[in-house]
Amino acid sequence: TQAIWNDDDSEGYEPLLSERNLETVEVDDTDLPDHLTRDSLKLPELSEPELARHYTRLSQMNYGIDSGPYPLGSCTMKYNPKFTEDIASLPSAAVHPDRDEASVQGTLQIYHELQDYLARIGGMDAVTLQPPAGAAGEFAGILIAQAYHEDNGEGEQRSEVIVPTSAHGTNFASAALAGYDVVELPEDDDGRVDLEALSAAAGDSTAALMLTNPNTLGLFERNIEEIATIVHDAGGLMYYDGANLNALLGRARPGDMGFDIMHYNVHKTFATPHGGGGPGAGPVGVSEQLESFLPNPQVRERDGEYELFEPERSIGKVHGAMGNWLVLLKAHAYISRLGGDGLRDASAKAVLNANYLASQIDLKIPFEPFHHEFVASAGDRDAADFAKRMLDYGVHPPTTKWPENVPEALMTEPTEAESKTSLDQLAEAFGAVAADEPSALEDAPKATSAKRIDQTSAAREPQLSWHQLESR
Amino acid sequence: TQAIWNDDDSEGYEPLLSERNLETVEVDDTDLPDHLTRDSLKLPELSEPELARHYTRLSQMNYGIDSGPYPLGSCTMKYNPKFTEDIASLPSAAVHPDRDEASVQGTLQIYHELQDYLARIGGMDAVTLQPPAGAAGEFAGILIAQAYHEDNGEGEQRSEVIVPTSAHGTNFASAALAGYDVVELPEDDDGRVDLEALSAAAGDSTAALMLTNPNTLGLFERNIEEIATIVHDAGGLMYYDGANLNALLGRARPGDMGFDIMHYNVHKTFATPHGGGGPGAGPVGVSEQLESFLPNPQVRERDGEYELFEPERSIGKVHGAMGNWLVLLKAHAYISRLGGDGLRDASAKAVLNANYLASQIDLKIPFEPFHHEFVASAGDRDAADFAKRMLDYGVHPPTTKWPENVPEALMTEPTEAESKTSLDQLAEAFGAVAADEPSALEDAPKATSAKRIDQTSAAREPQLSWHQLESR
Amino acid sequence: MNGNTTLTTRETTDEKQTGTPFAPQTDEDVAAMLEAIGVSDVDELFDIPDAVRFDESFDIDAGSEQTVVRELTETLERNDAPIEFLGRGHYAHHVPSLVDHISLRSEFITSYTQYQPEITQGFLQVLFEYQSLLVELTGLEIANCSMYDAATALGEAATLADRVRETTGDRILVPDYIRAERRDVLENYVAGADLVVEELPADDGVTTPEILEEAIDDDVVMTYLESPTTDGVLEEHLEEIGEIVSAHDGMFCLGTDPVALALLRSPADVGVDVVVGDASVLGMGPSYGMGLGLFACREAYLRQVPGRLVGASRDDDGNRAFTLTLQTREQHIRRERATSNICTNQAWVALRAAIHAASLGPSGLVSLAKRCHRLAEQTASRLEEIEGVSAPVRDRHHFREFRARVDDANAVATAIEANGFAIHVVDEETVQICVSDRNEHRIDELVDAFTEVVN
Amino acid sequence: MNGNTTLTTRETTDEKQTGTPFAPQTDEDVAAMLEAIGVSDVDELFDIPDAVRFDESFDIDAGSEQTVVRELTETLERNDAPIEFLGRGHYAHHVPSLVDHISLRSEFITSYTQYQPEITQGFLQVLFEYQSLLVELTGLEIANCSMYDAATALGEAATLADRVRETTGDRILVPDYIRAERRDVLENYVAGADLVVEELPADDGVTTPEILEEAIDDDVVMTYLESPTTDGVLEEHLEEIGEIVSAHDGMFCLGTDPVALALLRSPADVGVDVVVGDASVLGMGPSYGMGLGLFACREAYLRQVPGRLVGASRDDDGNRAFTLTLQTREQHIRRERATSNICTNQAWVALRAAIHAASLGPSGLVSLAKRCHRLAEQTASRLEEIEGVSAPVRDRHHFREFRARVDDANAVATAIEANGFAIHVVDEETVQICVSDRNEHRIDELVDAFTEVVN
Repeated sequence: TQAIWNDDDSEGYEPLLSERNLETVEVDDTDLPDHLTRDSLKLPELSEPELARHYTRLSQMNYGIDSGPYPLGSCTMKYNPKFTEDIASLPSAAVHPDRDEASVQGTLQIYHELQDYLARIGGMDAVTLQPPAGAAGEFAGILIAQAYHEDNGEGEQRSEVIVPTSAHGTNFASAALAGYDVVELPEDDDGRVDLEALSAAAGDSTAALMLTNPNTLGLFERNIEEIATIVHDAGGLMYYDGANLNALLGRARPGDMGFDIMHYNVHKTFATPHGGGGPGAGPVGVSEQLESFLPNPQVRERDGEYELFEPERSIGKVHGAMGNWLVLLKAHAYISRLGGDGLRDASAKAVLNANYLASQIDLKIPFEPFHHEFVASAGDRDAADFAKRMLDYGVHPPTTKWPENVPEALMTEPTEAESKTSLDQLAEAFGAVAADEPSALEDAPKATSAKRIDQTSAAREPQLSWHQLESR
Repeated sequence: TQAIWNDDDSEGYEPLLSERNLETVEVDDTDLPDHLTRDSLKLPELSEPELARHYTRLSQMNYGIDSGPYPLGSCTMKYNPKFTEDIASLPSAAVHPDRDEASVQGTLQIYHELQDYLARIGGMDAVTLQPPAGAAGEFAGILIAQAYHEDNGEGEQRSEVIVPTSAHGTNFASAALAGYDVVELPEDDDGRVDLEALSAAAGDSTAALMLTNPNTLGLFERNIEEIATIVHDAGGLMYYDGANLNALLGRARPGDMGFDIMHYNVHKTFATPHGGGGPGAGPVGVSEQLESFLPNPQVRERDGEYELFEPERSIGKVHGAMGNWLVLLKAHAYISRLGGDGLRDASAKAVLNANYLASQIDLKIPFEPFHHEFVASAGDRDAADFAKRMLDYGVHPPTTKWPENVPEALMTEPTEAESKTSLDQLAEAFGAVAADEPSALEDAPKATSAKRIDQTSAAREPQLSWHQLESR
Repeated sequence: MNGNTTLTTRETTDEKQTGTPFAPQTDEDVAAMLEAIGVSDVDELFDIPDAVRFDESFDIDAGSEQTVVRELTETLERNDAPIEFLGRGHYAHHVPSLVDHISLRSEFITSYTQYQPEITQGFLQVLFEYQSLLVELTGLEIANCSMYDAATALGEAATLADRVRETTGDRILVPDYIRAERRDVLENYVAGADLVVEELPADDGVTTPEILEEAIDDDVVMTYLESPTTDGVLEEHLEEIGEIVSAHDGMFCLGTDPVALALLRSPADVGVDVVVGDASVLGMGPSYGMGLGLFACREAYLRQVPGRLVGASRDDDGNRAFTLTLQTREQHIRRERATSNICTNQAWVALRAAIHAASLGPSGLVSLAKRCHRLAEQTASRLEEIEGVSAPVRDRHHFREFRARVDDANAVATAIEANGFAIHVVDEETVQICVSDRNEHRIDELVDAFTEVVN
Repeated sequence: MNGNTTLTTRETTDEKQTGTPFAPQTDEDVAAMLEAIGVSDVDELFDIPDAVRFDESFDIDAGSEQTVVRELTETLERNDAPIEFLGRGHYAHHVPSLVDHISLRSEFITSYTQYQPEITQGFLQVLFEYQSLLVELTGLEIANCSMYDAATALGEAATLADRVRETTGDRILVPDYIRAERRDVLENYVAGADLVVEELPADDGVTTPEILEEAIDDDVVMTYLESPTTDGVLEEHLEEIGEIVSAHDGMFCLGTDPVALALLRSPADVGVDVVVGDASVLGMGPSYGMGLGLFACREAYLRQVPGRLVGASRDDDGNRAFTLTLQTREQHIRRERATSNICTNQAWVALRAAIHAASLGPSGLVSLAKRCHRLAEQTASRLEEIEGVSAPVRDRHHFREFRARVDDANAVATAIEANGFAIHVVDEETVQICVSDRNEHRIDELVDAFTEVVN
């Protein structure tokens, strides 16, 4: 059971800082003209002991990887090694982005090494570390594809990006942000790309196909070579969404499968912490023909010294500086710790864990053979209710209701970091919920800090700051 | 409500590491003779992800200052500022005790400055930082008194140490450890030293009087000057137990009250963390006449360089090295942060808090005026049960059943670090428990990680390791 | 587990490490699991056609924790350690120790997006408090709980402007003092919508109503200014500018930061529709530009806002509880019609910023902001006294930083660097200096260094 | 809260700091609290006679967090930073990062002794696991959950020996290789019981049965040896010695540490009654001697053990739960008849040691111990090859460290130090070198430095 910090007087759980002590401070005594300055500022004024207690209590009302199993499908919630935080906290890592290249050689060396590591891992020829998240990586990658086509004089003509129906929502949104029309590609009955549909969709207006492999059902796209041929023959580029790369480390590389562009999610595959929603990082790898389109700047080495340079036909920038440096540093540390063999082992254990967990669960899993994740169906239960009830068993539930080719989907990715004991606990939770009375699911959760939260009224009457809070 | 991490399969809460995975490792392949080496070692073998989760869950089943109010009388559970940990974690603080003096000038400078700060704060002429805890400070102080009397040729004769009945148990035990007979001194009806009894007790065999001021009831020993005169006239020394120094900072100094020796509890007065039972530090201050008896070595400064030296008639050592260095470093940081005015303010707020809290509580408080702590009586309730029930209201209870001149004592010390809101919450808890049905007290606690624990069988059939664990 | 211990003077791995040290399965576990699955080897679980199998090695060595920490520490020590007087859009203040201690608590840092609000109240509440902080500082009704950085937030503002504007138009106006990096990002964000970015000139560092009037027309979808600007100058005519923008049915977007806002008139009060900027000025030390995109806007845009929003609601016990809300705007539901492609954002940096702001409180925030203003003005005055230095270059109000004119900017910066200080070179005869609580204690020495270097 | 902002180049305090920053009461709170109490000023609450009031200032300046951190950092930078090849009773190994992250969680570090076990199960369980670790390593049935350090644990062992012995006697035998500091502490602990400490000579670094036979009689209350010794040598005749001690009804006490015990035959197995030592070899880096007193003993002494003990019990729900137990031995109950005066101990260091040991696991512990043995032997061999160096001085088995003979020990150590390494000088022609996972990567350079320095 999670901690519940509430007191009888409060209408909620831990009070808001604003409910503790809100003070108005006058802004006077400046030599600035009045029309430039505010009159006052009204914010919580509390001491460090009060704040330490506030946040400590709040933290106990938050579930992280170190709290218990976290098999959130497609998010690869693996263990975040603590030592990487120590490196990211070193004073020597705290540098301003406008520092001379000569004075940040250590930082640039780490960028350069990580570019190299990622290129090897993905089978790519060059890598940019600039995109600050997976979706930013997709956007950068699609801009690279766009620049490539423009460079070929096909910028106008190639106005479509093909995305499988079961793909991550970011794929659609990133392509749209870059100005593309999105062509949705249905899956075949086996849960994989429908080659006929792809052939029909691919053509002169195709800029790229965005593909996740293994896909969101955990299935490897066995026809990946044919897929690449179809897209390439149509003049399009192959884009690899790296969300599921943890399934393949050391066993298959996007570059070898015919992908021209890919992004890596270092917070998924390379164990940097998810931070409650970020920061992550979404480096992008490309094949040689696309290298000159990479964002500005890239890092290169000359005689042991590192320098920045602008690629010849660079797309420009997708982040105001060099991306999420401290996250990238942690990813470097993780890769250096595991080495190639460790990464390959991580992948093996991730796939082993998913398959073992699936073997211990009675729910229907329509598509296989899956790799690092599987999508079970909650059957006649509502998947969202199913998930809420799982909370009562002390675990984080899977991703729910997606992809849509599995009814009431429970997309489950245990990662390599769960022990057999922990997987057994998860399997028990699945089993217990499946066996529970329907009402137990609807009333769930009970063993959590907060009980089931009303989403409808949250959206209907949004209260998005303490200024808007009203007692209802 | 605290977090409760248990699963249905386990017979306890979070399983022991030994219950997770105990492995036997053979010890072979050494070039040592067999009769020197063990055959095997059997211990838990678990991965970092499992350990991180184990300890994170255990931590959530532990109550600290950052969890809520912690008014444990006589322990001064004040807020531990986080920045002091950062300083103690600096690589430059990690030095071996056998390093040359010349190569650890920073460390020695900090020792020297802290000696000086503490001397000023206590009104003492010299300070040793060697004792690793309050009780170790008492022992060192009593050894100094002993050495002083021996030096005067009165070592044999002065065989008694006088200790008030209500004193900390350590006073008795420390005196006994040094070979002294302990003479117990009753309090008068006002809760203070009985001057007549003291006059009767003090004499040729008196080595020292050990006194806490304010005493454990929070009362200032108003007759401190007469007390000192009686003891000094008898040829004895005055020893000040610094446990309650937080009540007096900047308003009165033991040295000015006639004390010859004192110890400081840096984990009480100077906010170093209590660490679940330690490490603390118990520096000892002495008046000029006792300076040459201080433990070996002391730190002194010459022209900006610091060096160690052995005091002329040193008692030798009470710790294998220089005491709890990292704790002392944090104490230095705290004192440097607050400065003299901050310390004086801390004391004022501590006394204010205790008096305010008392004013909001309906229980009888037999002795006053108290300072930083007060001792309420649970009346016809059992104080231990009273405390258990307080746990259900989300607070740590007071120290119970001591001192004995208050029946069913609840010794309460909120410290300066509690807000008015928090004190009101504490007062409510006191009030609610006082109003509860007797059965509610006996059945308490309910809102805790574990329920009431059976002390009797724990002591009757001790199980002190996982080797001894049996299912009962 | 046990066997020959190989001794080398560089232990590359823990002796118990065979694969990843972060997978808990024992050999017995693996055997039992394979049996339960019904395969004899993990390899059988991989459904990868031979033609695309990778059978080589990455040729990346493993290292023990101790080794990796040591080696990366040594690599980072190749960075010089000057006292930075650097700003120009990337700022840092002293971060209270509490921020590190709390934000590294694993319940916070190892969690992900709050898809299950019932077990993530802690993070949700901090994000709600973060949003509220920005609402108070900007005066706008809505703040999301993080984008990547100032540049991408600006890009998102432009796409928002394009979405909400009733009439067509394709011009975006930005000031000429904008950092090139921000402009580059903005151009990438608006290219898909076929918008064109144009620069507004400034008058001695600030934008006047006249300048804007000259440039604006009804095709201007969004007008963007900054205050403080990249040069450290405070814009002086925002209210009039807001009125002009509004008259042309454009969106008025302002770039700023939370510390500056503690001193400045609230953006909403001068007619700003959207505030963007980098909020990592609270919570993060210098991080090579790793940021926290601030994004706040008028309530009118509520259903078009990009990014995550935390709202208050009730739970089944009737208690107030927090949840992500209005998720139908987002990519995982709305896909190509989403208000943004953002998913993973900078939530943890927002948590740190919230803790930092709470540690300062309103008194500390206002006092820090005043200090940033006065330090800039005072330091400029002190440099002005030096023969051969003219500062500030702009005859304007400054916040945190200012430009100074010297004979040879590169030579001066190099000589200053040799003294252990880093400053900006803006052009051949201009340097820029940023002062704050982080470098305040070395300002005397910086001034001395200038005196020595210039003469 | 607000007002004139004084600008100096050294901000000594936060601008909002008036008294302690760690007291939360607002001015309004203070007023309300005083009114509730019924006094008009806090001063009235102090019942201190005028004659002993202190009205002066301590003359200690306050500083902001940033300033204090900076100033203490600068002070600590006055410490040199050699690679330490130092041991002689104070050891440190690489401490896994997990140890810091967990032990600094405020629920652990800000708690105190577990007087209320129902809300402190977490710490109690870790201490129980710590006790169990020592039980496994020592083979003895009882281990307490911490004393201050090896020296004070030895002192406690001696007073235990005195309490449990049925016949009188006043002699304590200790080896001549004992560190002077430990002997000094021991003497202070036993003086109150009128015991006398005497030294046993050693034969080329180890204690033989013959040596002991020569010295022992029925007045010997306790015989203490160490293995590894201060010189890094492993004692070779513990079993015979144990029999001799036992024949004289004495207590046999051994000093060692948990890493060495992972390799060595269990003390209980060779007749040891009490094991002491410094367990901070796990969990702490070098800490200027801040330690963790290891104390384990036979079950027969259960009711006479000093220090805290954690035991398993049941709670009202029937679940296994932990609690401090046998507290009637302790000072807060038994006062002058307590088994020790210890109260505050080193619990947090014990927690760190437990986490460190768990991180290593049995395989890691054994492998580390083997490394400590082999590295010492190998490094000694390499130094032996250098003309002018003889190593090891003792023709014995070594663990972690060894002595080497040179012409002029001080000159060698000084020259070695100039190369960035710290070693012990034992006497005019003897140095001592301690090797472990912490300095292993620099052994080559140390050997090179020796070669250069000696020639």
